[in-house]
Amino acid sequence: MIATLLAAWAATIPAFAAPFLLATVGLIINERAGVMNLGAEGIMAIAAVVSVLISLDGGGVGVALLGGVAAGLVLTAVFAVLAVLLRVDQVLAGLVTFALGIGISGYVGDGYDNQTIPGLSALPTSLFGWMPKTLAGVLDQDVLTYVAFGIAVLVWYIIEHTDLGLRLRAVGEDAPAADAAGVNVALYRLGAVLAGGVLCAVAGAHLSLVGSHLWVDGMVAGRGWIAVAMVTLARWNALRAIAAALLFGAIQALVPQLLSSGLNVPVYFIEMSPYLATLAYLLLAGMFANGADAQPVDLGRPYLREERR
Amino acid sequence: MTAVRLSGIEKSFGSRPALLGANFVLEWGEVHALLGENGAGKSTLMNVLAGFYTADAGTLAVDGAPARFETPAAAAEAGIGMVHQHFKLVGPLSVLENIRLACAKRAGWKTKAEALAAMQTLGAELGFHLNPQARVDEMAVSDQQKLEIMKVLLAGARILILDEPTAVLTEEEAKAALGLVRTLARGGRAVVLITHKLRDVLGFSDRVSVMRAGRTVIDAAPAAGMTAASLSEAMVGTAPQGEIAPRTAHRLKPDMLRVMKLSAPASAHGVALREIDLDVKGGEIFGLAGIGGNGQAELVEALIGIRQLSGGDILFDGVDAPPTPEGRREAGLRYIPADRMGMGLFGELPLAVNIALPRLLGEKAERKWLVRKGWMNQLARAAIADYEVAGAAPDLPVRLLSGGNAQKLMLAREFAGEMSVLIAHSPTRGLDIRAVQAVQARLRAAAEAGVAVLLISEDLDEIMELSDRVAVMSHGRISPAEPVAQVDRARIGRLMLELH
Amino acid sequence: QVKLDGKPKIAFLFLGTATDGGWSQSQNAARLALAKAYGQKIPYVDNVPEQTAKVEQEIDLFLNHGANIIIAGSYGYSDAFAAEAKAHPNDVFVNMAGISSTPNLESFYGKTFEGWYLAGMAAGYATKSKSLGMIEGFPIPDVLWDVNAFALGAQAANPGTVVHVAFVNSWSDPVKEAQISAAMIQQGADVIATDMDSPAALVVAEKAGKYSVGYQVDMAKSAPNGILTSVEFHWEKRLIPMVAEIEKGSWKSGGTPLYGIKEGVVDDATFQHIPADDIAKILAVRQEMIDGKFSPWTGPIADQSGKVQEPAGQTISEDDLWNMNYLVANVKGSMK
Amino acid sequence: MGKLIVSPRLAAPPRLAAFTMLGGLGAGMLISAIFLLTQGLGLSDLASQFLGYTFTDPAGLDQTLTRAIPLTLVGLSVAVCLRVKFWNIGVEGQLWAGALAATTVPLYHIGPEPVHLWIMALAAMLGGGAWCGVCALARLKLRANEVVTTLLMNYVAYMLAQQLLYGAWRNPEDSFPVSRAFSPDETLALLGFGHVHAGIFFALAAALFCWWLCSLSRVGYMARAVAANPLAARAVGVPAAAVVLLMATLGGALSGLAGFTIVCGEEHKLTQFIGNDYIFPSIVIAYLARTSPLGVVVAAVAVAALYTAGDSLKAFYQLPGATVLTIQAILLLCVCCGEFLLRYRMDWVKTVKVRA
Ligand SMILES: Nc1ncnc2c1ncn2[C@@H]1O[C@H](COP(=O)(O)OP(=O)(O)OP(=O)(O)O)[C@@H](O)[C@H]1O
Ligand SMILES: Nc1ncnc2c1ncn2[C@@H]1O[C@H](COP(=O)(O)OP(=O)(O)OP(=O)(O)O)[C@@H](O)[C@H]1O
Ligand SMILES: [Mg+2]
Ligand SMILES: [Mg+2]
Repeated sequence: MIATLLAAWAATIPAFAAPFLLATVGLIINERAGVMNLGAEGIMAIAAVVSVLISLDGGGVGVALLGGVAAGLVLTAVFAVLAVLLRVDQVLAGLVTFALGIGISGYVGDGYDNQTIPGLSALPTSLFGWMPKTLAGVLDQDVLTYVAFGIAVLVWYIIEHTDLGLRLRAVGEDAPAADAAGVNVALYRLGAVLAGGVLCAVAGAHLSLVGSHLWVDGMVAGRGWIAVAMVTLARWNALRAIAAALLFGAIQALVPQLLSSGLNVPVYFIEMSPYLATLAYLLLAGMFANGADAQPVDLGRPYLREERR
Repeated sequence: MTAVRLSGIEKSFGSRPALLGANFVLEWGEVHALLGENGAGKSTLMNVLAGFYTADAGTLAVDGAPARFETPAAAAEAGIGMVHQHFKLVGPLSVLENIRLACAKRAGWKTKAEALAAMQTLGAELGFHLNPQARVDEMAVSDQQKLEIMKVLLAGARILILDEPTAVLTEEEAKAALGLVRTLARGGRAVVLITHKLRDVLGFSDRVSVMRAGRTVIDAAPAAGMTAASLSEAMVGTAPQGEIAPRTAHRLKPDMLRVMKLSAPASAHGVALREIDLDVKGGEIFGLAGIGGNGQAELVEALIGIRQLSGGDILFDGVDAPPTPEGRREAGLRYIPADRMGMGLFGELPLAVNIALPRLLGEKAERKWLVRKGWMNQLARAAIADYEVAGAAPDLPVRLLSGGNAQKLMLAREFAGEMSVLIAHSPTRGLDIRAVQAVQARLRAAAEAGVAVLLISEDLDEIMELSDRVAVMSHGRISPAEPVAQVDRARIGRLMLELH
Repeated sequence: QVKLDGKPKIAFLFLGTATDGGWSQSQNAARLALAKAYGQKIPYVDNVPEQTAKVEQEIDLFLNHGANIIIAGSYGYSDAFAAEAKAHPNDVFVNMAGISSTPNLESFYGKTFEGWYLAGMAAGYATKSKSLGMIEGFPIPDVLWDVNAFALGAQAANPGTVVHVAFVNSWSDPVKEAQISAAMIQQGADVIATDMDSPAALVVAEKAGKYSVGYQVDMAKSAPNGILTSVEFHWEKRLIPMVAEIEKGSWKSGGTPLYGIKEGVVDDATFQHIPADDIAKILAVRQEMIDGKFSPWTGPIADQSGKVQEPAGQTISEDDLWNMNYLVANVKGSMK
Repeated sequence: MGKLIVSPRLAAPPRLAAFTMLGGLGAGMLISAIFLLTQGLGLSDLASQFLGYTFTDPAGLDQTLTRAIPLTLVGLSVAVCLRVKFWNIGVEGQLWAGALAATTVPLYHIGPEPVHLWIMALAAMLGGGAWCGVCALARLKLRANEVVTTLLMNYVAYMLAQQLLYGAWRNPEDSFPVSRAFSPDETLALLGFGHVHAGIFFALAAALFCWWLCSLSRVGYMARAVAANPLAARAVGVPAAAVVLLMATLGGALSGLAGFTIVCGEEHKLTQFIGNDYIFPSIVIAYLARTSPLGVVVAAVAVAALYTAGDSLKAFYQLPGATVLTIQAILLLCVCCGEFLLRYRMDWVKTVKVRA
């Protein structure tokens, strides 16, 4: 009984972790360029609902995904204009984006909730037939989940090991110095914000296309906010984000397993645990003075060449 | 052949003019010194040349061809490289990463190895030995300066602008760097050297330009014909040379400020304090000389109570100093910071709040439950009148005051109430001559009234002129104090460098 | 008797959205039927949380705009409805699934256990693993009787069948419902029944090639290849005559009555995907229910611990049903 | 050809500040109105819903005022924290913490029965204050970003509440996840005007207190100093850490008090959803009020009116519940854009012909 439960649990972790991972990696791109986007939740919601609407309209999974991403990108552009071009306080700009995303998704999704769509299925089981059952269960995921993990590695490589990543980091750590070195700060920030928005949107589309196969108001259920916190937990490193996402995913995946197993466990304490873990991590990192150092120095500071700092 | 010609450059920030038609001509092969008081517009003018600021009016020509740089990248493209007064290094990145960031494009490096090789070749040539993997914000300031110079050269700059490059270097290092600069110029490049040190001008440059209040007052005169006197007159104009009043004899009160074996750990990028002993008597001005960045800021922070100590004692008038900043202020400690907008005043807040704030603190607060605007405005008006703060009103944000007037406000606030110890850190930096004299007079008056004044300054002349006793700070230590009459300037200079 | 001021003017409050595919949708269907029957536009407000202040605000809003019959359907609205009914004695309040009543408030509900017993039989006939999964909202009596009836029906059709139950502690949380459904299938269930407001769990079962049982409306659209039946509500069967009585002035609150298959308020959708003779057996039991010859609650009934809750030959009364607080022997899972 | 130059203003004239604020609000309302008109509303509908019903109709006014009570308190909470540049996006968690703390009083019979209500108010403030205070401490001592910590604490409080409601505090009568009902002594009295309850006095008193604290007391001036320049504040002798801690704790206490007014004034028991959807409105209110405590009262009533109108639009025009959130977002967006015009000047510079 415990063994089946564990195997069943392990098999669901990757799909639970993927949206967290995508959004967190997206936000890491943003924050490494010095921009904190609290609007992730809204971007995810818009992408989730638009993907469903397109699917309901008969669009294929690919079209639905693209449509969701496009919608998320439009909303991200609003944030980018506010935060990067108009230099509105990033917390405020992010909250506006959040509210717009949630509000508009409620609007466009009105009347379409709970209507199921085909969505994206896991790869054929036959591919994994030769493996031990538990491993096959873990590996038998949909394409988008694989893409999520691939993107995390790719983004990590780009940020840490390429010239593009070097310039991105410079913009986030010290915008005036990057500017002096010939990097177009506004352009890089815009690019980073939009790229991050795309990943948040893919995360939202993953929720509806892979996770629930339908839209319902409030479906993102705080995952965008968690992603904001997970950036800290991952110490602004896309590779560590995989571990952080697996942690959150594992705990969220555990809850339905426990509920369906009929075991009598304090579910909400279990659900609380990743938040507590993140808080504890933040505090410990502060205590040993290395966590805070990973934070990009210019995070949250708008840049204008002629403005004194 | 003229490398650069700037003419009639105007630039204002908001409604504040910084340049009012400045001219500048730079020839190939020369080291051209650019001088001027703080705020004269030197950095601004060179920032226009380097593409950092866009001029409001005026023309710019490089190699005789009209040019206009909208971005630093465009200026770099034209071969202009600037070492900024405030470094433009990305602290958390490594030396090599900073070099790649700034130069890879222009130098055409494809790989990290190529960048590393180029860096090492140049380093060997210059005698600059930097660890390519070191995090920049963990390096000494002088190494950062070297990195800045290397960056400009590796990017292939033909026109070099060095904004106060020697301010953070020891005399030896400065000599070496300037020697290098001269060699580069001789090799065909053109170098602009912004400096406050007349010695640098007279020793290393070919021609001199001087700016005053946004205008060029000496336009490319040969350095050979210049003297220290003629340069400073050009810089400050015909200043009323005030009589320095002789100090009246008065009784000293020992132990007003006593520091014993004071130690403090270095913070992330700072200097540690090592067993500092200090004794400032009531009624004297104690001058602490030294090159900035040798622990002065840390010492001040320890004295005013915002820095954690690892050992030692601070005594006010023979008793242990209260532990908190508010307690020390109540015990009569006053502080004029080197960076008045950073550590003294609240730029965004109205003048009245800046003035009234200290009176709202601690046990002896004058108003606790009801702070009326009228009361604050009255205090502010009195301060404005007493200290002749120009262009001020009680509800004006302090940010809008000019440097000298902000400093006067600072004094008005700090000198109010009962003062027994005064720490003045570079109190005349960035002020015009009249303001300098006003501030110095206030310091003397304070000492004469029995206050123990600790004057910390990088300006040796100021120290020698004002102090009764002098000590030198270097590498977080302090040399034994000597009466000013017995001080030999040359030895002080050596102490600044050698005290390890 | 309640005397309305003027003609009936009806307004609805929904717990979910009018198109939630389940609970609120079934009530929206009743709203539309009423609107047609009475030729009036009936306003509604959806997504009203089970929060006293919010419910009262919405009710006041309608009353202030001239409504005099307020209809809603949520257990969690019971307190707010009682308070509002007391405050407005000349208006009529109906709370389907509520538990409060006053002279002008009736909280009627369906004998959902009748439908669930038959659905349980169908699941019993269909299952191969003898393991059924059922997803539930809250462990309150009118939910527990659904689980128990389903389990008893399955037991009757296929002795030894076990029902795994999971309480979501919410009426509607499609994402969680889908997750639990998937987890149950992974743990071996081959029929998934949902007692929730959305078909999310069924979609997962359908994808996994498992059987399912829907609730509230005919959910066959969401799982065409695996659905055995749906336990449906037809609230209008009671609401239309009720409003007629109110209009005539002959209506009196019936307290908290239950209506079943006989009255048509509850019924099962067409059974499918099981052999015809099994369907015939189920329909025979259904007829006995209508004729009053059969009740799922006739003993012996034992709970999970083996304790006999109803001895052989006796039948649980309606009052006792409202106090049900145990799960029957072949249910696995905890009420917490 | 020309080029747009954006440069910071050294000082913005006060009239421009008022103008950009009003302009931003006006533009926001215009866009919202156009948005609603495209949703099939008529102009007269708009007027009757937004002005008529929400303010002049007693039922609408009742709803607006009742809703304004917790909104005022959470708005104050954010405003007070912003006074020391502390971003409190954790009002929901603090509200929950306050409600939970208040609920312990009747559940565990803490203190003498007749003064239960007062003990509950105090407990709520302590609970909310602690919830925010620890985040301030973490920022001061451990450099933990308060945006993240206050955010996380929302979830911790929410989960804790759910765990209690599904566990120890579950209503024993029907095992529904609500606490048992409070006794009449433990609830806030109705004031005879619809659902408006005595919590309104708590909200107004809190606003007055905050106004005194921020504008008349020395703490208010210390807070300004800390916000404007923390280093200088410490150097002058302002106990900066204590001021931040005090203001953040007070902010949390105000949100906790909001939780108290909800459980004691509206629900009369602890229910499952009381802390939902306060974060964004609290920020909107504090920002529209420019963190002025008395302004918060006005802004809270305005936002409450928006909710009242939104409810009625939802009921009679079938607009989705997201309407109110969308309109708030549009308003804030427009005010933010106005702020840009206030802080920066834009000059269209004709590219000068370059002379040799
Ligand atoms: N970015 C800016 N924003 C506002 N004012 C500025 C800015 N940069 C310079 N100024 C103002 O322009 C004037 C000239 O400053 P600049 O830095 O060019 O002087 P400087 O001659 O380099 O002085 P220093 O010797 O102190 O370096 C000063 O009054 C300064 O206040
Ligand atoms: N944000 C600002 N806006 C306008 N003026 C400013 C601002 N910040 C500083 N200034 C003024 O600019 C002048 C020069 O500033 P700058 O920073 O170049 O010199 P400094 O750092 O004081 O001196 P130095 O760099 O030579 O040691 C000072 O008078 C200062 O008061
Ligand atoms: Mg300067
Ligand atoms: Mg300069």
